[in-house]
Amino acid sequence: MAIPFERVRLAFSQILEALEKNRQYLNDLDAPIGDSDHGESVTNAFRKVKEAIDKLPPEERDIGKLLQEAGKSIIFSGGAAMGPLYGTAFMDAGKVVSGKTELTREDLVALWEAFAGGIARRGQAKVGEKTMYDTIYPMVEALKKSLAEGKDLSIMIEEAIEAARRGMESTKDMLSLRGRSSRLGERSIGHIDPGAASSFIVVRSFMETLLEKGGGVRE
Amino acid sequence: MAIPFERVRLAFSQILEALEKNRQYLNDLDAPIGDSDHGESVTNAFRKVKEAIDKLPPEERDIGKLLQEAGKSIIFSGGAAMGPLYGTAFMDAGKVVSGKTELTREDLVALWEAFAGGIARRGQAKVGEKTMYDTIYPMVEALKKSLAEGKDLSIMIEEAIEAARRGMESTKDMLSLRGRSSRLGERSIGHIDPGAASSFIVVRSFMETLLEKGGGVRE
Amino acid sequence: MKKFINRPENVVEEMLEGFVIANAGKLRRLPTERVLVRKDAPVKGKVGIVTGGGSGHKPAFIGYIGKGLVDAVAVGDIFAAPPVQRVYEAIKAVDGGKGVLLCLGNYSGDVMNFGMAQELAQAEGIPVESVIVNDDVASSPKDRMDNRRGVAGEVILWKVVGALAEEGADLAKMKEVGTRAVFNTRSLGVAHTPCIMPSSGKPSFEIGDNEMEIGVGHHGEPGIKRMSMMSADEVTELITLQVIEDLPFQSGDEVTVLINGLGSTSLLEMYICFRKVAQILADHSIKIYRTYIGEFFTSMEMGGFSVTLTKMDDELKRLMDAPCDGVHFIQH
Amino acid sequence: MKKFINRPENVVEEMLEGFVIANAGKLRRLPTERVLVRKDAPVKGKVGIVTGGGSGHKPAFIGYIGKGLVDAVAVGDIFAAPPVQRVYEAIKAVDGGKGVLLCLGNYSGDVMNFGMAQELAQAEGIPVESVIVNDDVASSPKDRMDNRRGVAGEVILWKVVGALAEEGADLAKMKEVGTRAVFNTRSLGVAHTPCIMPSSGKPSFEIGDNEMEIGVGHHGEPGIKRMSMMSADEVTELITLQVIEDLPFQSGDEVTVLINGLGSTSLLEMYICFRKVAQILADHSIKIYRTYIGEFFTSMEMGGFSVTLTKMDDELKRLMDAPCDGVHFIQH
Ligand SMILES: Nc1ncnc2c1ncn2[C@@H]1O[C@H](COP(=O)(O)OP(=O)(O)O)[C@@H](O)[C@H]1O
Ligand SMILES: Nc1ncnc2c1ncn2[C@@H]1O[C@H](COP(=O)(O)OP(=O)(O)O)[C@@H](O)[C@H]1O
Ligand SMILES: [Mg+2]
Ligand SMILES: [Mg+2]
Ligand SMILES: [Mg+2]
Ligand SMILES: [Mg+2]
Repeated sequence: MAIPFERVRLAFSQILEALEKNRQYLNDLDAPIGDSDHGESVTNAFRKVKEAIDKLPPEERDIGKLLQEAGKSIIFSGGAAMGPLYGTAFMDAGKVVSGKTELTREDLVALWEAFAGGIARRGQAKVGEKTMYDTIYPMVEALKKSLAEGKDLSIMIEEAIEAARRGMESTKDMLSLRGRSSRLGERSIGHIDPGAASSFIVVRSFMETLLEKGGGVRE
Repeated sequence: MAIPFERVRLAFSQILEALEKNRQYLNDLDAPIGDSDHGESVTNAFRKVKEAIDKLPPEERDIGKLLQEAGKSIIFSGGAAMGPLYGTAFMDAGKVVSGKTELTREDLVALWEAFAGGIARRGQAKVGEKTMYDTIYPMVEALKKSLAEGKDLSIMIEEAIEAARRGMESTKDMLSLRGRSSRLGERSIGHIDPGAASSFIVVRSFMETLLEKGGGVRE
Repeated sequence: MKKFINRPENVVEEMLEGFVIANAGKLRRLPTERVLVRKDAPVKGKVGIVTGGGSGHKPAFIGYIGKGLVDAVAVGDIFAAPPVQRVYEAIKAVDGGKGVLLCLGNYSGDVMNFGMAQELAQAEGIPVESVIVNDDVASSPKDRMDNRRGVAGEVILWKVVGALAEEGADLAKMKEVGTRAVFNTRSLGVAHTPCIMPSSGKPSFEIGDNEMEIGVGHHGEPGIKRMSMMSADEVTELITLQVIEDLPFQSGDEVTVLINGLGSTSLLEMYICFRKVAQILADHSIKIYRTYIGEFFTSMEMGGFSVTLTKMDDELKRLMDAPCDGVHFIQH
Repeated sequence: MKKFINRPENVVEEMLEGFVIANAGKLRRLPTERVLVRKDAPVKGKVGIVTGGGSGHKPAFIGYIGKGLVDAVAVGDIFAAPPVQRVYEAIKAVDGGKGVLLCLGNYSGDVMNFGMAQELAQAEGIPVESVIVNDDVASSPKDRMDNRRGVAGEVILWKVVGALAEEGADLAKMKEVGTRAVFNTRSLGVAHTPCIMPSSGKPSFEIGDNEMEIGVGHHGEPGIKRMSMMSADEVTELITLQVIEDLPFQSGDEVTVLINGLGSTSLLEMYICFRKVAQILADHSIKIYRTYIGEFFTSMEMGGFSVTLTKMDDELKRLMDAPCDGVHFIQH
């Protein structure tokens, strides 16, 4: 069961819709340990993605190109801290699936592994530093495990989303070592990282859309 | 029953004490139709008066001199709208009792008539314009009437205070035509004029002290 | 009270102490009175300019001391006109032999205190004239213009007469041009948040969570009416149209625009409002000659802003363009 | 929401429109991106200076465009670093053949976006260096100085490198002196009132009626600790001593003092606080070389202020004294 180009394109619409719904929730997560703007920034960035994708020629079928277009538009016009991070992540993800018009289970894992790598590279982030990486990294681990165990795509995706959720939630008890919240020391503890939360929304919307489960917009 | 210098000197201490107690009340009256500072200004001015009077030579007995010193210190260091008004009033009052070491009933009436004249002269104020003049003018009328009717000093003073109180209260329903509140038009109606209120406090403290009733500080 | 002060009664004195230390290169304080003067005052052969009023309007009044602006400020208490003695000492300190111009807002306190000081100084042989600012169109109808209060338009007066004095103009000329500048200047303000009076810690007025006051004075005096909060464009249109109609400013006029923040309103908001002012002026074919946007005459931390327009003529243009070097108002 | 705006999503765009109209004599906007540049950019033979960051800090960043200051500003959304493309366009627009210096605050968003733009421009052969400001002593302990955020100290950097560029210095020299200015600069702020986020109408942080936050960032980020409100002298002492200890500033040093209002705190209060700063510095035998007091880098209408000290040397003195003609920062 391979995932076609159209599903991936649709995923970006679903991400945007989910982010719009969670805009204020993400701003509010950013208030106690940041500057209250994460929902704005991330929503605006994925609006730019949508615009860029909508400009692709209708015959375009290269998923790598699609992801790289998304990444480029976030890098160039996203701004904030999340811009270079999401942007680089999608660029790197696009590179590993370059030329593919549909994604196998292997491709999907490679894609997210590259995505995680992009964040780590751009943000110098490691696990446990209270960033979006803490959502993505455990998800990639779960994906790799499912792949090795030969699990079904739908199970694989469900478990990946769960791992991402647990990853996001794990940031609550962490001391921040990256980004704006890293200046708070002990005071950063006790709050979910906004970037970890937006990453969870991105991951879930993306993955659920692939599954043809419909929009998958919740929260 | 003539009023000695010492009583008049004491009157200024009593005025100051009464104003200190009513500082915030006068600020609050000044809030809806002015700039919330009348209590500050008038209290500070009478502190200056106290300082000036305390510097008079101990052998000084000229009530005219005393009043003029009070007036001069308010003019020179009082500031605000009330400074030139109270200052001129006390100056003019002092002039008509110049050289006197005690005040007769006639002197007292002349003194307040000059006081009222000073306000009218400096502020171009007429009755009914919602100013301190609306406290002072009816009081002077009452004093003149009592004098003509040959009333007792204590009755005369009590009635004068009552006239001043009614005068002050009459400003509530007036439309302001002078000073800061005159820019409010209809909106100035329904509030007692702060200057009318401070004038009532000044008048009452002064008059009650003359009567040897004690401090006379109320409100 | 959310204000960084020490004892309320020391607010003005401590502020002045800080101000004099910070700006010792440009001004000094008279030893006897709360009067600040330009460091090189009196400037020989130049008409001296004295202004003043209550404190709490920073950068007004003392921020306008400097070359090309005013020579002395008589400093009053919070929102209280300075007493006669201070104005009188200020006049004496800046008279460089050509007389002194007093610039003041049209408030009975200022008019009386400056007026008495003027008489005292004149009695000593110093020529003194005064120009009284009454630019607030909200503060009385047009047929009672002499009852209108002065607001941010005083900044325009200082700029104009300050430049004129540096050019060597005589007192009569300064009074004439200053009076014309004031006549050509109209303002209107709006506020949504009061300031806190240091003496009591109380707000200067009560106002609802969604209310604003149109035509408010910059001591928190009430204005024309209370309304519900509006968008930037709506409120800007409301006040700008009234300002335009009042003079009236007409098609073909050139104006200086001054958007004055009353305290806590951000420059961000002021530029958004200015954008609308510019659109409205363009619609009326009124040309913007110069623009000033910022906090020029505040009411401590009051929230709101005012729009001031001054109709230019060739002389006023020259004077507005002249350089000046005030403490908080500098122009190359 | 007590803010004069129209639709929240248009705040930055409308502000920019107003800003460009008001200051058309000094700057222009690039046709493609939210980038403002000095009118005469690129200036031949002068190193170009690019700065930028989120909006909501007015007069920073765009108020510092002008001769003797910065050449271009890449404008971000409210509190959001500008995206790579804007910084990149800004660099290209101001390169006058001697390369470009980037000045930015130490925020991961700014560091990443400016860094990527720098790489792009370098790849095209434009020499680009950057100086990152990290003056906020509250934002990390001294042994993690590279994690400290930049606050009002960035104004000092702009002034210094802006003057140096006008003198014709080369890029290496500018990076060296700019880095030294930043190293010599330490700040600490306090806030008692949040700003209102235009997007949501919500306050940037919750705080009690009698509370203040020491070491707050100028996007409303929390600081070192929450305390009860103090008098001006107490809070000034608390923060000034920490600033002094951090460098440490020592007896015999000469410093530039910058008291920066975060938005709604009045100049009156800032001068009262400065008075105490001056006393403390005198007690430490630290001499004040220059003083700046006002709103230089705000957080919209946040209530509070910060104290910045920069240790001077002969070169920094010369650069601080140089004239400049920014939109909101002018010096003769
Ligand atoms: N160096 C970094 N590495 C990984 N993630 C980071 C890094 N810096 C910041 N982030 C993420 O970015 C999020 C904040 O994004 P955003 O609100 O857009 O930026 P800003 O802090 O500039 O306002 C944080 O919650 C965190 O997850
Ligand atoms: N022209 C005037 N004639 C008489 N009284 C006046 C005049 N102008 C003002 N006042 C009085 O002064 C009072 C206000 O005094 P104060 O608060 O000290 O001055 P300000 O209005 O300048 O703050 C008013 O309530 C009014 O009674
Ligand atoms: Mg943020
Ligand atoms: Mg008053
Ligand atoms: Mg007053
Ligand atoms: Mg941000």
